[in-house]
Formats: sequence, C-alpha cells, structure tokens
Amino acid sequence: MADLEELYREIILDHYRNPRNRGELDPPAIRVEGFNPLCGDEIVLSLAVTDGVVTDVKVGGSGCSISTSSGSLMSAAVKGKTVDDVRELLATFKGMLSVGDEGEHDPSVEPTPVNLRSLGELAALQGVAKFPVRIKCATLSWNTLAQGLDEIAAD
Amino acid sequence: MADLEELYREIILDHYRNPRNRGELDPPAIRVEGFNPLCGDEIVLSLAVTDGVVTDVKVGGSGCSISTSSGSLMSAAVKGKTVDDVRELLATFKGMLSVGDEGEHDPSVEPTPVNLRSLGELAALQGVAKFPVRIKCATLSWNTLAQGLDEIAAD
Amino acid sequence: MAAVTSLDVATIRKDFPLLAQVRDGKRITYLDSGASALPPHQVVAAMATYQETTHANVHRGVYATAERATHLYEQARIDVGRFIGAAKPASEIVFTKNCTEAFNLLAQSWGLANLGPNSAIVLTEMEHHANIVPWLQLQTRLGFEIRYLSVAEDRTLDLSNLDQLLDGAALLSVTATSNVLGTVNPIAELASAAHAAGALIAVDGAQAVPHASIDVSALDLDFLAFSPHKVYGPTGIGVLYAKAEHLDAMPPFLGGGGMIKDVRLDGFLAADGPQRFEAGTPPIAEAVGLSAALAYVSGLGLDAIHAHHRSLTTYALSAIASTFGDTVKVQGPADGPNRAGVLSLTVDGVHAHDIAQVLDTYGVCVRPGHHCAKPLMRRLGVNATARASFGIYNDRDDIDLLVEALQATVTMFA
Amino acid sequence: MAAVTSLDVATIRKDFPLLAQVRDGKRITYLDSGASALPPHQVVAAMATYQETTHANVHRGVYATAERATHLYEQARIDVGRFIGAAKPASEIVFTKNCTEAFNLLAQSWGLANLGPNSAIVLTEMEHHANIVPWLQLQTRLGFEIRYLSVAEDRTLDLSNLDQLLDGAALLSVTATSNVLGTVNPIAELASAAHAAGALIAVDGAQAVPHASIDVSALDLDFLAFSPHKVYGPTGIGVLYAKAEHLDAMPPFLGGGGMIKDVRLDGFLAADGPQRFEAGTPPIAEAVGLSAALAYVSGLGLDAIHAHHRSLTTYALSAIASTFGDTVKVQGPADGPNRAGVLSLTVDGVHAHDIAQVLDTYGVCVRPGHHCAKPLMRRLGVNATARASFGIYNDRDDIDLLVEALQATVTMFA
Ligand SMILES: Cc1ncc(COP(=O)(O)O)c(C=O)c1O
Ligand SMILES: Cc1ncc(COP(=O)(O)O)c(C=O)c1O
Repeated sequence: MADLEELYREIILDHYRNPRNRGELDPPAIRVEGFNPLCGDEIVLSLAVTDGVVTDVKVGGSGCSISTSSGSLMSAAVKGKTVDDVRELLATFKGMLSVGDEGEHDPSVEPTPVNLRSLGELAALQGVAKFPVRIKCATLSWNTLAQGLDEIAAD
Repeated sequence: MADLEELYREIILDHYRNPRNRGELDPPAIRVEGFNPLCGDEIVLSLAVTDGVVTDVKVGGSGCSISTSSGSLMSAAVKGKTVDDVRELLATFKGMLSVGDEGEHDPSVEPTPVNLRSLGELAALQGVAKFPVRIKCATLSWNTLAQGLDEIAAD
Repeated sequence: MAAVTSLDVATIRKDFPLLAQVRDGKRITYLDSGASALPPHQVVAAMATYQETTHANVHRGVYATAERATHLYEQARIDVGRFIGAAKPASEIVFTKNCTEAFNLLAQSWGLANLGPNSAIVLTEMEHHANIVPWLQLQTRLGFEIRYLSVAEDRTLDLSNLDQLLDGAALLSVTATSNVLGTVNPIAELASAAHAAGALIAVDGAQAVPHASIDVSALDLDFLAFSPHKVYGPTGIGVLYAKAEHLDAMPPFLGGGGMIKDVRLDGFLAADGPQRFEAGTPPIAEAVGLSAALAYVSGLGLDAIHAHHRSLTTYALSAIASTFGDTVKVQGPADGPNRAGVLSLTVDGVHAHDIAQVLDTYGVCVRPGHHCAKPLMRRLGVNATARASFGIYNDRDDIDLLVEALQATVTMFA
Repeated sequence: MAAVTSLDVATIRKDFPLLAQVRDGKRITYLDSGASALPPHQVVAAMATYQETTHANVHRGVYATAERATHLYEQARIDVGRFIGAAKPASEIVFTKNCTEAFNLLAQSWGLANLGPNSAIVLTEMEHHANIVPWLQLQTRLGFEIRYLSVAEDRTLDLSNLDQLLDGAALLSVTATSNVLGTVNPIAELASAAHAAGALIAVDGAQAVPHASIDVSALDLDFLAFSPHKVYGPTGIGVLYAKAEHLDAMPPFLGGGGMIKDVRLDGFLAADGPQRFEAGTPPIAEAVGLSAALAYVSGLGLDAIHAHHRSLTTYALSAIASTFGDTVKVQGPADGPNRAGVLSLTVDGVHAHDIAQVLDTYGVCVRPGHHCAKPLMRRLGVNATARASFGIYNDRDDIDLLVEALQATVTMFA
C-alpha cells in the first residue's frame, strides 16, 4: 500500500479532480490527438507557439487519474516556456520514469538520476516509475505535446 | 524389421522396379494429375473409359516404392473392370488401410475387415497400414483415379 | 446419475499453481479469464511432455517420432472438431495463431471471394475489434457495405431491424457472448434468420466456448472462431471452424510451405482441406495443449461450468448492487439466463485504470480498458471499464474480496 | 581464454530427454534439426514456469501478474533484437506465428505498399516456398515482375547476372542458407549489391540463424525472418526483423485488437511500432520460450556451434563419399566454409521415402521430400531427397550410424 500512496499523491489526486487548463484553443493554435491504444484514454491537446515560446496550451479528452493529472501538471509547467526548454523538460520527465530511447520502460534499469527540483510539481509523478503499465498514462500528454511541437517545427 | 519386410514385400519391390502400364494414352483418354503435397510425388494418370468400362489406363510421374507399386498394381487391377466395380475396389482398398470418410487415417481404429481375396495382388499393400505416413503414398494413384472417374462422370 | 450442477472449486484450484502463490501476503484472485484463462497443470504437462519426448515437425517426416507428432497434431484437429460438434472433424477445423487471425482468414479468403462493391455484411455494435477491423480492411479494398445491429438500452442486441439489415447481405458475423457486456446473443435465432435471408453466419465464440457447449451442427453455423487460451489452453494457437462446403471453396490466405500441391517459379497450386490455410510450421505443441485443455473442461462438464458461472454471476451482481447501489455500475444486461460472467464495472469519477490499480493491491486481478471494443465503448458513453470475468477456479470468496476492494477504491477516490 | 571450438555433446544431450529414449532397443538419432530442432529442457521449463506462475494476457492489464507477463513478452522482443544485432531491439522485431507468416507480412504490407505493375523483385531458385508463394500471391494482385537468380552447377548461386537482375528491382529476397543444398549464400555481398542498385534486401534466416551469428546491423539488412522452432525454441512463434525506418512506414497486415489506436464503425487508426503487426493475443508463452532458447544457444556460443556443425559436415561428407562413391549423392556444394550441415541425399533407383523408411528402423531420423523447395527440386532434376541436418546434440557416432543405415538401404533396394 506504501507504493499506492506514492502513486496517488495528494497533488495528483488534486490535479485529477481539478485539472488545470481544460478545454480547447481556437486556431491558429494547433490541435493534436493522442491515444493510449492499450486502455482507451484519449487526449486532445491545443497548443499555441509564438516566436519559439509556448504561449498557451489546453487539454481535452478523458483519462485516468495519472494521465489526467499528468496532462494538467504538464500544461501548467510548459506554459510560457521556450520550445527548447519544454523539450528539455520532457527529456528530464522521461528520465525520471526510466523511459528509454525507444519509448520502452526497462524496470531493471535504475531511473536516470535527474534533477527533480527542475521538475517542480511534475516530480509528484515520480511514484509512477514503480508501476510500469501506468508509465504510458503519465507520458501520454507529453508524447502528444512532442508530436505537436514536431508538427509546428515541420511547418 | 519384421514390419519393414511386411511393407516391402517382394511383390511390391517387383512392381516398383518394373512398373506395369507405364506411359500416357492419347486423347480422347483423359489425363489427371495427382500430387502428394507432403513429399513431392507426382502421378499422371491416363484413363480411357468406354461404355462404363475402364478399357485402358497408363501411369506416369514418379514416386517412391509404395506409390509406384500401388499405381502399377492398381493399373493392372482396374483394366477391363466396370467403373462401378472399380469404385467398389477402391472402397475395399481404403478399408484395408483404415482410411476414413474424410481421407484421414486413424491408427486407433482397426482396419475395416475386408475381403482381402477380392483385392488380389493389391493385398500386398496391406503392410502399409502400419506406416501411417506411407498411406498417402499407397492411395495417391487411387485418389487420382477417383478424380478421373468423377471428371468422366461429370461430362 | 444426477446432473452435475456445481464444480468442486477447491479441487480444481490445485491444478493452477498460480492461484496458490502468495505475493506481499496476499494470494492472487484471478478475475481476468475473459482476457486469458490460466492453463491448468494438465495442459502445461501435456505440452512439456510433447516437447521433451515427441517433438518433430509434422506432415513430412517418415520416422516414428515425426509420425507420432503428426498424429497428435491431426488428432487435436479432430478433438476440436468433436468438441464443437463439427460434422467432419478432420476436415473442418483450421488452426490459426489466435482467434483474431481466424477472422482475418475468413475476411481475406471467404470475404475476398464472395464480397464485392454491391455486397453487404452485417456486424453488431458489440463486436470485438477482431470481428470489425478485418472487415474494415477488406472494405477498403472491395467497397462493400457494413451494417451494424445496434445495442439496445437493456444491453441486448436490438433485433427489431434484423430482417431489414439481413436483406441482401452475404454474411452475418456476430459474437456469441459480448466480452464487455456479458450479453449472450441468441445464436440459433440469428442463424436461422441469416439463412432465411440467404446469408451465412459466422460466430465469434471467443467468450462463449469457454462457458457453455456450442454445437455448430445443431446451431447450423457456417463459421465459428475461438481462442484456445480462453478455454484454459495455450497461447500461440487459434481455431476457425468452417463448414466443409465453404472451406473447400475458399481460396488460400497465407502462402508458403505445407499449403501447396505444387509450386513453380511462375505460380502455385493450393492444397485441399484445412492444410490449404496452414502455411508453414503449425503450432504443434500448442495443438497438443489445446487437446489437453478441451479434455480438461470436458472432464469437468460444460454444463457444470455453465451453471457455476451463472451462479457466480447472480451472486456478484446482487452483492455489487446491494453494497454500492448506483455508485458502481455494471455495464450489461440484468441477471438472467443470457447473462454471462463478465462484469464491466464503472464508477463515476473514478477511472477504470485506477479501479484496477487499487484492486491489485488486494491481489484482485481485473482488466481496465476498452477491451478491444471501442465502438461499443462509444455506444455506452464510457471510455473504459474495469472488467471482472469468471473462470472455473473462482468462487464466492473471490467475489467477496472484489467487493471489499471496490469499497476501498470508492473511499479512496471519494 | 582460448576460443571455444567444440561443443560438449554428451553434456548437451542431457538437456534433451527425447535423445535418451530407447524404442525397440534403439535410441533416437535425430538428424532432422533443419525441419525443427528439439527444444532443450531449459526452454520447456521456462514455458511451463511462465504458464504455471505468471500467465496473463499482455499489454492491457494493470495487476502485477499481467505487468510481469507484459514485461516478459516485451523483454523477449528485446532479447531477439539483441541476438540478431538490431539497432533498436524494442522497435524492430515483430512476433509472427512462424517464419512463413513473416514473409506473408513482408509481402502484404511492405510489398503491397511498394510494388506495382512496373516493379520487379529478385528471388532465387533455391528459395523455400515461404519466400516464393507469398510473392506469387501478391504478384497475382499487383502484376510486378519476379526475377530469379539461378543455381549454378556447383550448387552455389549464380551471381554472374546479379547486377542485371537487380537493375530496377525494389527488393532482393534471398535465403542465407539453403534448406536443401546447405549452400551458405554471401549475404554481405548480396546486401551491398542490392543497396548499390537501390533495392532493399530481405533475408530468410530460417536455416542460418541456428548455425552462426547473424548481425543485421553489420550486414545492413533491411529485413530478416526466422523460425524459433529451428533455434531450439518453441512452435507457434516466428520472427520478422524490419529496420525501424521501414517498419514505421509499413501499413498494417492482420487486423484486430492490439494493433489499433482507435476503431470506429467506419474505419480505424493503426498503432505504431511492432504492435501494428501483432493483432490479437500474441504467442506469450512462446516468446518466453524463445528467449530461453536464445539464452541457451548464446550460452553454448554461436561460434562453437558453427565450428561443431562445420566439423560434422566435413566428417559426414567424407564418410559418405568414401563409403558409397557415386551410389549415394549429396546434393549441394563441395565441403568448405560456405557448406552448412544440411545433407540432401539421393540414391539412384531408391526413392527418398524409402531411404527414410529404412533409416527409421535404425532410429535414424531424416526427412524425405521436396523440403518445400519444389522449384529447386526441378532444377536439380530430382523429385525428393532424404535430408539429414545437424544440431548441437549430434556427434560423429550419429553419422556413423547414418552411414551404416544407408548401407542397409542400398543393399535392400539393390
Ligand atoms: C529456408 C527456410 N525458410 C522458411 C522456412 C519456413 O519456416 P516455418 O515453417 O517455421 O514457417 C523453413 C523451414 O521449413 C526453411 O527451411
Ligand atoms: C469476443 C472476443 N473476440 C475475439 C477475441 C480475440 O481473441 P485473440 O486475442 O485470442 O485473438 C477476444 C479476446 O480478446 C474476444 O473476447
């Protein structure tokens, strides 16, 4: 049960019950859909980037406590940051969850030692690393964000 | 080794070394090809039927001792018989080898008690029943014959 | 002798070492047989014995071991055929890799040969993706129409427009039991309706075959697919039954060794019978395991299994309703003879993932998600459920623990 | 440490209970590993342990057992990827049902997307049906050209017109080792020639992977297929390696659960990565067994295995030649580094079936037939051979017995 309390920290339950930045943005903000094909969770991310800065982000769709709170925490964390900083944050976040280059999680590998302080509230999701199946929940919003950033970069 | 001598009776080796009725017939005799898909044996049967009687039959292709001798013995046995008698002989022959309705061999089933005398020299192939994999060799020429008779009947 | 009406669960459990395990002080309460049943020791041992004493490739060997392996493999085909009442057990069963491949074979062989831009087939809104996606793929190629029977408010199939949907359709392909709702569909009735309309009927037996006896001849089914690993058998094998008259007319699907009569550099001639659809080395050890599994469940008795699951279902539905009222919903029809032991739970404000996660801390294994039935999920207006599904090793204690764990979940997320 | 150059066969044999059996006073001399290798006890035990203690369906469960099963299954993918030197082991391996399905997947996914009426592919006359029939099937649909490298008199590939055949071709699909002739083809050279001509290269590793280490990255292969049951692993599973850049661009093949992102009544969105090609419940226990098999052969050392087979081959070729002169022919290249342990025997006037039958009375297991290579049989002018193929458990005594049994055969049919 100790692990379970690690997973469902208060801050996570709070972001699950009251997700920040819910909704959709109007164009020219771009819209990206993400699926967790294994469980049916869907996320719809709206993303506005101006001059290399994420000026606004909104999150729609529905998911479990982990994916919802992760999306909420992410939206709060990236707003106002430069795209480069966001990408760095993403890498740090995945490092915390021991997600490898190919997106796979290897439980035999220690989590990358990351600067948890640099993650701020996002560090609350640290407990997910002990629940390999839930890592996809925690990374869904981030992968969808990365896809959005790639689309914008490709334009 | 006793079984092996049962399988390779002298008469079988004789028909293997000197197969009777080798060759092909000219049209209007019909030509049917048979394959043992499992081992690569091929048989080319030429069949002449006039007024419900098998007037001539010739066997081409190549196969193992069992399939070659069976083809040879069959050709000798059916020549001059009526189509009905040939079909009866076919059923008796398959009964001897415990081949079921679906063409499958069930080793747990005793061979149908058949009138071996009615089979004449064909009874030499009785030993094949103990070698389930070889049953397909022994029945290849007969199945090809049945196919030919069906084609003629369908005309 | 009196009809067997109950299973001796305590004895049965001894055949399943996994259930005797204790992790973190808890034993495992396995309520996920709808996803995959546990294989009993008998199945595992049959496979191991085969692998260690009789393994050889089938069909082409002359030596005694190969002959024996071939016999075991072909005997498994006959065992499966008999188990489902096939008229020609040796000629009507194709071994695939899973139930899903069986539907792909059906679509890409029978479908490709029999459907065209002016055809139609009928599916239902409650199908598993295995009985939807292969048809969508073929539709892209051929352009036929796919019609869907809808799911009524009482979570049974809405049959009010059945004849209309069947009109001009070539096939009705329908699940016997919903893997989400536990709805048991009226297959006999659907088969006659299909045939009356000149359509064939294909049945997804994945959830039904493990729970009740299905007789393809009595039901007059044209096709039936099922999953050995849900009938206490191994992974790596699937089953397609096709009536001989259809099978014999179906063009090949996968190509390669074993499914041919002849190959030349510029073409090939396909083999006859089930072999035509079994390209390459087949799942031999798995067929042996499947035979053992069918012998195992036949030994228990399909009627006894059915009665056992019915009784657990009634107990569970009433325990959940009386404990939780409207807080925990069970998505599916009310209890009754056509209600199978598949309980899809939803709790307002608590996601299925989180339910399953908390239940795991009690050792209770349920499966969260869309259960490969996304169209049905949309129809139900949920994006996931936490599904508990019953097997021969479950008893009322398991359900009591499920209820207790659900209570903790509700409290935690309140 | 000195390089390992020989296997300790006596110790190895202890892992294979089948080889200790005595039937009719004879032990089994298994010379049919080219058709299917025997699985060692370690593989059987790994599967049984998985089945009895860890089984659950993969990918969708949250509870600990399902998580562990998923981990084992995905770890097997990584193990396979590492075994063949894949750059991205977690993303470049697809589990199929056998090697044959791997070629069907290649044809129906990559082929369908990349070939058309004006394309050409290059195969060879020595291919197994698994690498011919799927292309013939696709050719019927798309109408591309299939060109064949021919087999030279010395039973190696005739490469004199390689560049000409590759000109304008999209793919060269070739076996690394012939399952009939034992010819080891120059894959590195073929890969560069293909790439230089702008073609991709697919390799049939069914016979090569069990005998020598293959590094897809070093060889720069685009695709590699092989058969776990020939590498001392289980039936019911196959492997396709595809370089990530190809895999990611390939459209789905079989449809159903697990290979989708979303399904609606009128269409679906396919998943990314290897999952896109793994519809339905995958061969989970079989993947676990495959991991164990690769660990087993890696433990022995691929170089040691290769050296062992080379030495047996040399011994056998010279024993047969010195005993029988021209009476017993071995169809294949002369001994040398590129001669694998696959001996296809023919005796004038004695059919392969009959050879194998007599050998069986000595407990010697060889396989008669066309070995799923009918085009090659026609090229050789024979309709069947009796094939002896070597594995890690064979030794010189096995070959001596083979020679003795062959002598009896020749006498019997003289
Ligand atoms: C060279 C070669 N390719 C492909 C195959 C097909 O393998 P499988 O039967 O496992 O699909 C085999 C084995 O029969 C083979 O020897
Ligand atoms: C109703 C139904 N159909 C089809 C399937 C697919 O079975 P498999 O995954 O064995 O291919 C399942 C199981 O997931 C199912 O429940």
